[in-house]
Amino acid sequence: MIHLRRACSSALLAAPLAGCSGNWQSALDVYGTSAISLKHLIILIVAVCSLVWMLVMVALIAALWRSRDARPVSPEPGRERRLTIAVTGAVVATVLIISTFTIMSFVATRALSVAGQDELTIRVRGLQWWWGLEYIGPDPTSRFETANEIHIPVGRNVRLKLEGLDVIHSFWVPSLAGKQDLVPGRSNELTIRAEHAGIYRGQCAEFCGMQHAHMALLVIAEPQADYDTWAATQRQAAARPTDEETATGLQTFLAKPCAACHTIRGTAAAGTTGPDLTHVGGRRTIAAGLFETTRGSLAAWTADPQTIKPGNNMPMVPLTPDELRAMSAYLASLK
Amino acid sequence: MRLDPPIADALDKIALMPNRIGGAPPNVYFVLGRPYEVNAYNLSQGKRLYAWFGCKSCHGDGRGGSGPGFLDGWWSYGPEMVSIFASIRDGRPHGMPAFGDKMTTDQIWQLAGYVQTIGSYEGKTAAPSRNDEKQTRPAENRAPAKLLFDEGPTPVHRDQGPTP
Amino acid sequence: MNRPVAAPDTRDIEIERKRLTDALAETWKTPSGIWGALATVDHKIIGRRYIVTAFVFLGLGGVLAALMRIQLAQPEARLLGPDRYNQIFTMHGANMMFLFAVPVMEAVAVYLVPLMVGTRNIAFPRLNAFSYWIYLAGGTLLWTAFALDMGPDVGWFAYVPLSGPQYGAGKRADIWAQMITFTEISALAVAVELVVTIFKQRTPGMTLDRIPVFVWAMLVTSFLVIMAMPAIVLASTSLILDRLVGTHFFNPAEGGDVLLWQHLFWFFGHPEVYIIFLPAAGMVSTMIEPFARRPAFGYLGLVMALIATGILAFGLWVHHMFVAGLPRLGDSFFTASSMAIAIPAGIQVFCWLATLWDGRLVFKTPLLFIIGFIVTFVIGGLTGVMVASVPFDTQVHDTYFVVAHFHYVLIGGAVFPLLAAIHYWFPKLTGRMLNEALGQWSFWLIFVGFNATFFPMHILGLEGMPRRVYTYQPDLPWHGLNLFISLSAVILIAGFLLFFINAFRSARVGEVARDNPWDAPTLEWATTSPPPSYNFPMIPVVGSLHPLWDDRDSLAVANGLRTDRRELVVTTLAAAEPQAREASPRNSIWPLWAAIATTIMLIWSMFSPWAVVWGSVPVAVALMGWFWPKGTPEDES
Amino acid sequence: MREKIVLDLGKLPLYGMGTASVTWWGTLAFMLIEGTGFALAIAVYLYLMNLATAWPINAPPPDLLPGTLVTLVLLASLVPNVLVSRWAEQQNLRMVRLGMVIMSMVGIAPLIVRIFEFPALKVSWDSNAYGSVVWTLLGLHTTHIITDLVDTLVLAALMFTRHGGNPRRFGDVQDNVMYWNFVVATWLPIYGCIYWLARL
Repeated sequence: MIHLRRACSSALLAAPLAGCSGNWQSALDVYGTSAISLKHLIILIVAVCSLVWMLVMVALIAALWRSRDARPVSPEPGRERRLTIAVTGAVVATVLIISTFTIMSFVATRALSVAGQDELTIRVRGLQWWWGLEYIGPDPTSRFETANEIHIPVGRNVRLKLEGLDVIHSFWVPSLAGKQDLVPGRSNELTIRAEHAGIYRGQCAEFCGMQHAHMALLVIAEPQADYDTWAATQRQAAARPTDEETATGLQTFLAKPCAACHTIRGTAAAGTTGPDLTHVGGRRTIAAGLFETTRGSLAAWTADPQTIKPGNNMPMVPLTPDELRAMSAYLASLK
Repeated sequence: MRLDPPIADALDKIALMPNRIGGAPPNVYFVLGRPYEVNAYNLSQGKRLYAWFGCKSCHGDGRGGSGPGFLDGWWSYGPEMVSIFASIRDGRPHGMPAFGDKMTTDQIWQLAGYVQTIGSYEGKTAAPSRNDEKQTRPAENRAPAKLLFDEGPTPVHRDQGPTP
Repeated sequence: MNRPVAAPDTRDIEIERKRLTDALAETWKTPSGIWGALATVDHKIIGRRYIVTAFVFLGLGGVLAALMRIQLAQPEARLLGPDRYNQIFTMHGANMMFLFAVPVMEAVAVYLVPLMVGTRNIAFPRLNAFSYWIYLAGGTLLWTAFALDMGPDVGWFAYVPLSGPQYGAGKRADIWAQMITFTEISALAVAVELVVTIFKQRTPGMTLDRIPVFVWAMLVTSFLVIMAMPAIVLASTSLILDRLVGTHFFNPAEGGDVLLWQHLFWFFGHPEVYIIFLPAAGMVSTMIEPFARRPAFGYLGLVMALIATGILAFGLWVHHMFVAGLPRLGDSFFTASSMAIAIPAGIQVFCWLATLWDGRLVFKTPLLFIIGFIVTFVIGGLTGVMVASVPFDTQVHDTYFVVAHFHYVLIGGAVFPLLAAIHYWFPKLTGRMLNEALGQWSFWLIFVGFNATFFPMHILGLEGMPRRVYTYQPDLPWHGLNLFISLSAVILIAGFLLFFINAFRSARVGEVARDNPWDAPTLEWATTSPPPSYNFPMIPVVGSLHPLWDDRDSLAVANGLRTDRRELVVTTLAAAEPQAREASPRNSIWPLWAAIATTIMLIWSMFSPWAVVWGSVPVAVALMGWFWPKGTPEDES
Repeated sequence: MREKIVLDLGKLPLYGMGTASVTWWGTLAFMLIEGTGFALAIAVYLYLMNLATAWPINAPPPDLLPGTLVTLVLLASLVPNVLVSRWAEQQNLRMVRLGMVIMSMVGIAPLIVRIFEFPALKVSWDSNAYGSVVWTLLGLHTTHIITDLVDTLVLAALMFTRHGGNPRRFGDVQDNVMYWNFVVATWLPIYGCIYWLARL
């Protein structure tokens, strides 16, 4: 694997390089409108630059090769003139390439803004170290809150209103679009549009403190119908406990400090410091992309969040094994 | 960041006087080196908890509101950490709710340390500085109690002055 | 005035050689012993100290880098926690930029520029001593704080609000900001000394077109320091004010602005890159001559490229903020200027290629490093062109692509020439040659190790790995390359170790160097290796850019300088015609006292604003002691 | 290598004045550093002003009187300052001594008025960003007045010692004069910023 990557990279060519990747968080494995055009630009610029580098290397190697024969050293006017012409030519070529890049870049910058009407607006709030999401609909009843997992309909423009609530974060889902910072006191926007259904991972790209490394999010692009179903579910209050274990879990959740920071709509838990947990069991990951959501991971996370993600703002709440079991069952049931 | 459960348990066992004013923190508190008074991280976490747990709605920025203020040198239950800890954990008459079931021991200590810092007449080196929000009073590292209420009613309660 | 006019016998006219050098040595000497060492103002001793200290910081920064590579070799490693890792990468960046890269370039200049322009000491030698002590104090402060778990953890560009009063608990960010203050004081002091040395102390006949390119590079660099450093002074001061006394420069709720920090920081931070690169480019232009055995091609082009880079350097800072949400039109302007800086860089590369093409090469270690520099720097320059493009940058900004880019520019573009320079000027620094075989080994290890370490980072960045993460999750496809990088770093480290071993060994038992072992054309090779305390027994007079090549048998010199006081020649700005025989200050302990007083004031001011008031009193006293005339011959007029 | 003597420097003066003095150039370089600092501080002022919806933020414009008084005192100080420079050039020790004493007093005068200038800003540094930047500008300039005043005082004292007659000291006096001119010159844009831009 390593050898393959090295082989691909050594030529500094983007085309084979792209073939080497194939993951879900990559600027070269692209499924969003602007990321696709960015990839074209990247390949083009990298290709031209690689060519330039190779030309320089050819000149360098030729110069080193040439110098092996012993010739007189005193500069003579004729040679100096030829050298001047060569250097001037190279500088002119540089200027031309640079100008072309500048114009290309300018054109591509304008293309960065995705054309067309925005069809969905989401407030994305960056917090240490998770993403708060608020879907804004045409009327107040259609708005809802969730966290760390953005669902969007395929082929639609989605406008993200980016707000940094504590420090600067940066929203970056490379397979869909370039990054944009979430700056406290300023409102930035980014429009994304997925061309293909899929799960795209993103990660905070601006250093934001202790757990910058664990501040991921997923963007799930799905057909409109699936998206509508999902959104309808999200608007609903949390599922009621169906059995004794989950009922105990809810009670524990409310009796312990948990409810002071988390909201579970439809229950008394209405804290706003941590992520909204109304449908936490239905999200693919917990703790900002750290684990796949399972009953086990929920239990592990609740039991000792500070060992798993040191420095995050969730304290370790002392729970008995029974309480932990019940609560993880309850949380997992919140689909 | 992560308090071992046995230590957290031990930190919870404060020895209060019968009137629930004053007392002694558990020995482990001193063994750890009074972390909630001198550690800047704990104090700044305390400041965040102050906002997150709605302390502002009664105590304002420390100058009080429907609840008492912390800046005037008037500590209803004394300025010791244990008293403040007990006030937060168990609540007090006339409206102070108990936070023992809403916060962990670690958090209560952090918050207590911060609350004590607000009312301190000496700016601690470790005290938090201003927040990125509207300014209402000098930040804790500048000893707002001294700046704002120097001529306040301190003499009345000299024995419960702001510096423990 | 107070003494009779100097009798002719104190001048160096028609006296026997031995008496001349003895008298000069007595006048310019640094007394032995600790007191003499603390009070010395000899630019060579201070320059050597500076260089050694900077390389110590390089070693320490390298240890941090190694720790980071061990941590990142596998996903979710637990060697370092996030808190420690954040301190380590912040320390690595701050240390390498502020305590290694900038000081080491200035250090080499402190040592070489007076020799290359043919004078006896740098201008303001006491300021020079002061600047070293301040630099040492700043570095000590930073590393002591780190040892006490108080090291800054906010990144080397310390963006607010993370470094601000609310989110940067404790004194960590203040340590960073105040360490900056120390290094900027020392950098500004050296910049002033160099500007004045180059303007006024060039030897007679060294007109503007006869100044060695390295000296030109240091002149441009010094102006960059002078114009750029005030921005970071202002930034770090306002950060400390925000944190200490509650000002609101960066508080959006009270009319401040978060991006103001970034503007101020990068208005300094971008020229900073050229503050590091231009001296390196100057070194290459100067060193290439003896190894190509011909003058560097295109002297005028090389100098103009340096100046153009210096000017353009101030027009690119926004390219660090392309994803911060500034207006796109403005961004495009900065794309254009950032791209444009590739042109002067290109001019220099083409001139070096032309020199190599036409020269008869001597393949010694310095030349190997120069060749390695061209190979890697061109990659760094081209990736620089890539990130200058706004759309390209939105994908690679703050990823490992950028980490790769700036290491190519800083290591490939500056450390390679620096290592070449150490190999080249080592005889002038120590009087001994570096071991050639070890030198070539260390070159190949460093060159291979460097490329294997940093090239894959481009790919990691494009594959979505952000920078400054203390770990990454196992399900991300980055661990293979990360492991490869960490293993390659072992080669790189081995190369540096070999270099250090070579330097240690050769400094003690290396082959003794002749005055001009490389047959180089510039003035520093006209004196002994290492030079005597007075640099030149008689001041050289130059008539061309390559005085030592014009006449290989004899050196044109001037006489008439006094031997009983420290005297050097002041010449006119452009034509370098002699204007005065100016005195150069004697050794003094006061710069050390001033530095200690300043250190106390600066450290105290992290804790109380009153430190600035009370702490400045001892500083003022020390400065008075420094400048008060002592009735030495140097004060005569 | 053999040395051949091609130039005799023996007849050159033992020190240089004006552009032949390294100190003069050094002073100039430091003025460039500080001038850049002032320019950037003013740029910060303009930047924050540009961001704000209303300027000054939550404060009335500052009182004109103390600031204008300082401006007038500083401008008036240029007269003795230039005279001192001329006397120094003539190496007139008696007049330079007198001039340095006058300049010491002239340096203290604006500092006294400045004490009233800070309250006249009618805003505290910790009220808002406007307050922060005007206090910083004023503080920065005050530091420069103090620095030059201390330099003037020390130099004045020096002129009365046995070192006073040394022509070098006249060069030092001239550099001091140049620096004071700089302190006055930098005040004018800051004065315009603080007092007049806030009234636009």
